Amino acid sequence: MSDSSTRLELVQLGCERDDRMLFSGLSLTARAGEIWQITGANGAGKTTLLRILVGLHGFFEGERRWWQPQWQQDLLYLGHQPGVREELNPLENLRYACALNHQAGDPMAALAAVGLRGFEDVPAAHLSAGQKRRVALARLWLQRKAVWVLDEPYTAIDQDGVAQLDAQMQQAAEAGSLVIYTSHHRVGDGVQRLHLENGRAEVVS
Amino acid sequence: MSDSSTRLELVQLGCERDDRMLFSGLSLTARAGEIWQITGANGAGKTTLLRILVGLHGFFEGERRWWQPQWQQDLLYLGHQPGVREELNPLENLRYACALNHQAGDPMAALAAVGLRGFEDVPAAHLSAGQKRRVALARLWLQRKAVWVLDEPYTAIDQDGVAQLDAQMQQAAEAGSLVIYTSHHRVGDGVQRLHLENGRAEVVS
Amino acid sequence: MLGSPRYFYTFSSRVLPWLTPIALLTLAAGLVWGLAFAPADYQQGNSYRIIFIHVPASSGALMGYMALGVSGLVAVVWRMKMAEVMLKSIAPFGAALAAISLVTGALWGKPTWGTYWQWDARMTSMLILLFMYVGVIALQAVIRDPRQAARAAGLLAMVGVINVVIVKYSVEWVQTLHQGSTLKMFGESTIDPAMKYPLLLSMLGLWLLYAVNVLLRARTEVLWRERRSKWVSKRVKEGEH
Amino acid sequence: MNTFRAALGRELLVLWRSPAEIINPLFFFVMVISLFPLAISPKPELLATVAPGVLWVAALLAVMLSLDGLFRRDQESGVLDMLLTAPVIPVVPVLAKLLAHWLLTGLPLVLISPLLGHMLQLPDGALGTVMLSLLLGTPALTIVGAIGAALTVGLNRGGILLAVLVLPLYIPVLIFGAGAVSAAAGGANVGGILAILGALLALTISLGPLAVSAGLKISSGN
Amino acid sequence: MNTFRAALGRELLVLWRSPAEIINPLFFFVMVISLFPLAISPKPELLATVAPGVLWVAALLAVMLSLDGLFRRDQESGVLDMLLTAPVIPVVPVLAKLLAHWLLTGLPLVLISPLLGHMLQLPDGALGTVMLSLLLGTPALTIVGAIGAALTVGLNRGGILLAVLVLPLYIPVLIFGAGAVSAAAGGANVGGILAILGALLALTISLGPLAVSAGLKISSGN
Ligand code: HEM
Ligand SMILES: Nc1ncnc2c1ncn2[C@@H]1O[C@H](COP(=O)(O)OP(=O)(O)OP(=O)(O)O)[C@@H](O)[C@H]1O
Ligand SMILES: Nc1ncnc2c1ncn2[C@@H]1O[C@H](COP(=O)(O)OP(=O)(O)OP(=O)(O)O)[C@@H](O)[C@H]1O
Ligand SMILES: [Mg+2]
Ligand SMILES: [Mg+2]
Repeated sequence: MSDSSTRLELVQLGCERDDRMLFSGLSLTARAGEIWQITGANGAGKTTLLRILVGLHGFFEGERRWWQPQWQQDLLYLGHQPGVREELNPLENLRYACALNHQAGDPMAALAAVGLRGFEDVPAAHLSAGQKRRVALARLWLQRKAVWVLDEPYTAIDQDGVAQLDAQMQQAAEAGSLVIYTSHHRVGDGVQRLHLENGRAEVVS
Repeated sequence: MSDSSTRLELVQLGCERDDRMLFSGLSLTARAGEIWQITGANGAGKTTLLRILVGLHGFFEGERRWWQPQWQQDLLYLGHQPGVREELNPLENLRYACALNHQAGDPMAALAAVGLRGFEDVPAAHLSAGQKRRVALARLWLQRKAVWVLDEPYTAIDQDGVAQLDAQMQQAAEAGSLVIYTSHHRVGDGVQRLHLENGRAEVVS
Repeated sequence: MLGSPRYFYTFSSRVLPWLTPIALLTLAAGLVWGLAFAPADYQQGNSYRIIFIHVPASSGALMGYMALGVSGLVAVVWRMKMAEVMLKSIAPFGAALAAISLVTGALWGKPTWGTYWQWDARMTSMLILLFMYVGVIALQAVIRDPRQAARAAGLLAMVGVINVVIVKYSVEWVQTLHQGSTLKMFGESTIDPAMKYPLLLSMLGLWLLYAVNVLLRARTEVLWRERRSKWVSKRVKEGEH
Repeated sequence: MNTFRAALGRELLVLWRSPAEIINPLFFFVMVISLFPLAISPKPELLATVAPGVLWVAALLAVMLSLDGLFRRDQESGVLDMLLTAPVIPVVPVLAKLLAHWLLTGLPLVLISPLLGHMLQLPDGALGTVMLSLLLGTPALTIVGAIGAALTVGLNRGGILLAVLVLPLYIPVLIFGAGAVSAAAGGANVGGILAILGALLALTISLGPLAVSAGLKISSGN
Repeated sequence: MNTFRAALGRELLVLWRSPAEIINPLFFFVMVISLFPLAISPKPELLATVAPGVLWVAALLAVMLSLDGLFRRDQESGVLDMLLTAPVIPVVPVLAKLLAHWLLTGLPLVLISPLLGHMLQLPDGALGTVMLSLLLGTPALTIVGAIGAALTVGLNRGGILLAVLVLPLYIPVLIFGAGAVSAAAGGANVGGILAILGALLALTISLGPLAVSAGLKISSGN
């Protein structure tokens, strides 16, 4: 059932929150090189699903299997919040993230790539909402990880940024990563879509 | 210069933050029945401009003139944060907002209009990001105010919600309100656009 | 086996019908014997009779916290659902017993020591035990997700059990350091068997009552948590209890 | 007035929905008080001497810490912006908030204080003064602390910054409050001291809410 | 180990950038201590008797309140999620955080304590014990308090819930810490008591960080 390129397998996954079944019986196989978009109305359970995948939410039924036991080594997760401390500047923030996640690469170049050249040593407290998120997104321009899990990566990003982000996700997939992300606004083309609605999860590709 | 339908006049408005001129020399006249969208990259100063308009940010140059001295009576401002307390349910939140703002109308109907029927007495803590924002947006379905100032109203709203919100803004404008909002993602049609970039503010309509 | 909520429910259904009357009867027998028939104390007259409530309550409160710690360990380490249920069910009665111990102790203090309150080692540690119960309950109250709340409270209770032991030891140390053995509660040796047996009986009765209370609370909690499972809806449909 | 009533109802409801906010200051008060016999000595005579100070310092800290979150959640959730852009003067909702907060957190401290005074071996005759002094003092502490809370809202610094701002302002209330209890324990007449406490309270009630509103406006960027 | 060093550097930097976080606990400590002479009585003999207790209670409250925000901002900004999904066991960054926090907030308390002991009229011979007892005690308070901070992170309840959870756990440290100072002030040998404090510290260091990581995981939804 699972071949060498399988990265993630969900078997009969289900999650209940606040007396409501967010989804149940969710089974799927996601492979290297694929891009999965998770859609659904507000409150459908997208964020919860991503948190289950990366191991932040432990109350669920069914099984979630990553391709290797040490999957966290090769995971890049960006949550709703950018993971940027306001006391530190973008460079310091990025360096810490890299050290923690054992991610190699050139932080300066990555910050330049997301349009923060010149802001490297401005304390993040003085950045706008979107600029803060760009600091987090800079990790996508560093050493590529095998799996990307991104919660609403387009939030607060302006239009040029969105296009650039799209391109970067495409490129990662072509290079063999599995990209999973949520978004309301844009329906990507050429991506697999998992739609959450009324407690059901359906693949609409 | 200002006729009876003028609602807002900005004269040589300028604002500096963190040693950076966000915008300067911004003059414009906004009239009843108009919809203004403010665009600009992340950190351009959209939120700051709105906060100046509604009197939350007091450090600016130039002048901001509303059409009447008691303008706050007839203003509806929704900021970045939805203004919803998690301990209270949507109905209680909305009722408080109405009492504070002297806004009449049927809260139950407004909640139903934004798709929260059945959620009226669920504590807001149990709602998702988008659902919370919908509680705030419900005020747009109550007694109409002469001026709407909305900061990123589409944030976290799903696609049906976006269409509905567009329609509601159109309708308010037709009924004689002035609507001012910020958004990255959608460029509304038939709206006036004020674009902030590199310290300049330009009307692109 | 008991780890399965469903099994627990059937099991407790079978146990409760006879455990409840036994608990009530034992407690009643102990109390009636102690309060009405045991001889009066030659020093304290009848005021000593409060012992029949005070000592069972005190020991029940202590045991309850130990049970809380064990449930905490099981819930946090083995993620067993029933242990989470227990964490929620054990705390309230235990806190109530700690409060009863304090109140009866204080009431007893007035005739014996002339004051309601002394910072005596045992009284102080019971007060702290009450605080620790409150901590567990407060934490559970503020966390919304019931499973998460139980696990958080479980971790706190585990740490708390270690603390109970150290507190008991250290509070006694303070007392011996600062003041001599002026305020000794009279030791067991002085208890005359006519007082001892009713005391043991009411102690046993109260513990059983505690167990009944925990089972009842746990059953409600289990039903609530599993309300969408088949076995619960079946039971509801059949009108079983 | 209608706005005030709606605001008061809402504030009471918010507090009521999170009972921990009500219970916790009370427990904190009791706990801090019981730290002292352990840390100093359980000897009754010594305890009785330090009791007025201990009671008052504990009450002061409990009130102060309970204020830490007074405006925080309203600010984070955007309610504060709504309040400052609403067509009412902000003093109205601010007063409602202060009143609700004191009723549900300050008053319980006052009510339980005689019990704690007794546990600290204060003579029975002084317990009335314990209550009365706290009844006059805690509202003043609440209002003064709220000024600090208003100025620090949005800084997200936790209670300790608030403490540093507010503790110095608390000193007059502390001196007269603890002084009243000491005097009562010594059997002296406390009418005069309580009158001073009352005057301090009147002062804070008349000026405090204005200062709180001003603080909120400043914090929002004005 | 590299990760630990990077994490420690980062934690020190974060604290260093917001000096208020470092200064405030120190000010709080000093202020609470100076409330007592005002609230109790400035009589030297009385002060000297209560000094060990007052010093220790103040230190305990200062440490506890400084911990309130230990994980809050990391949680709000999403750094905590990053930490829990990173390919390192969370104990590593947690230890770095605790160490940095103690170095920049606990240690200053220790260093300033002899001065305050002197102000409270403690005999000079006891001042060394004041420092030593706090040196052993404050790290234990930091670690135990961090367990509470981990369990309450994200609840956004302010310091008072933390206090209710953590104060009972602080009591053994308080008793032996204040006890050591009292004994030293009375001229007794304090070696034994300090050894007990050391044992308590060893216990918290060996189990505490694990409990803190477990608490963080539970708070995040596990
Ligand atoms: C609020 C005050 C008091 C508290 C919190 C308290 C607490 C306790 C505790 C924890 C126990 C141990 C129970 C056990 O080990 O199973 C106990 C036992 C006992 N207490 Fe109290 N007590 C208080 C006041 C008093 C007073 C005033 C008296 C009478 C002078 C008293 C007499 C006893 C006796 C006779 C026992 C059983 C003896 C033994 O098992 O060692 N207590 N109490
Ligand atoms: N902290 C929480 N505690 C309890 N239930 C929650 C919590 N957060 C979310 N929920 C519940 O889980 C549901 C799913 O929330 P989730 O955040 O996963 O939705 P989402 O699909 O990401 O929505 P959005 O598009 O608004 O971000 C919500 O409807 C809510 O009922
Ligand atoms: N709290 C603050 N303190 C100081 N400067 C700030 C603060 N918030 C924002 N700024 C500065 O003001 C600039 C404009 O911020 P503002 O929030 O108005 O931008 P925006 O256009 O709303 O951006 P976004 O699209 O990211 O929301 C930022 O680039 C930043 O430098
Ligand atoms: Mg989401
Ligand atoms: Mg903005």
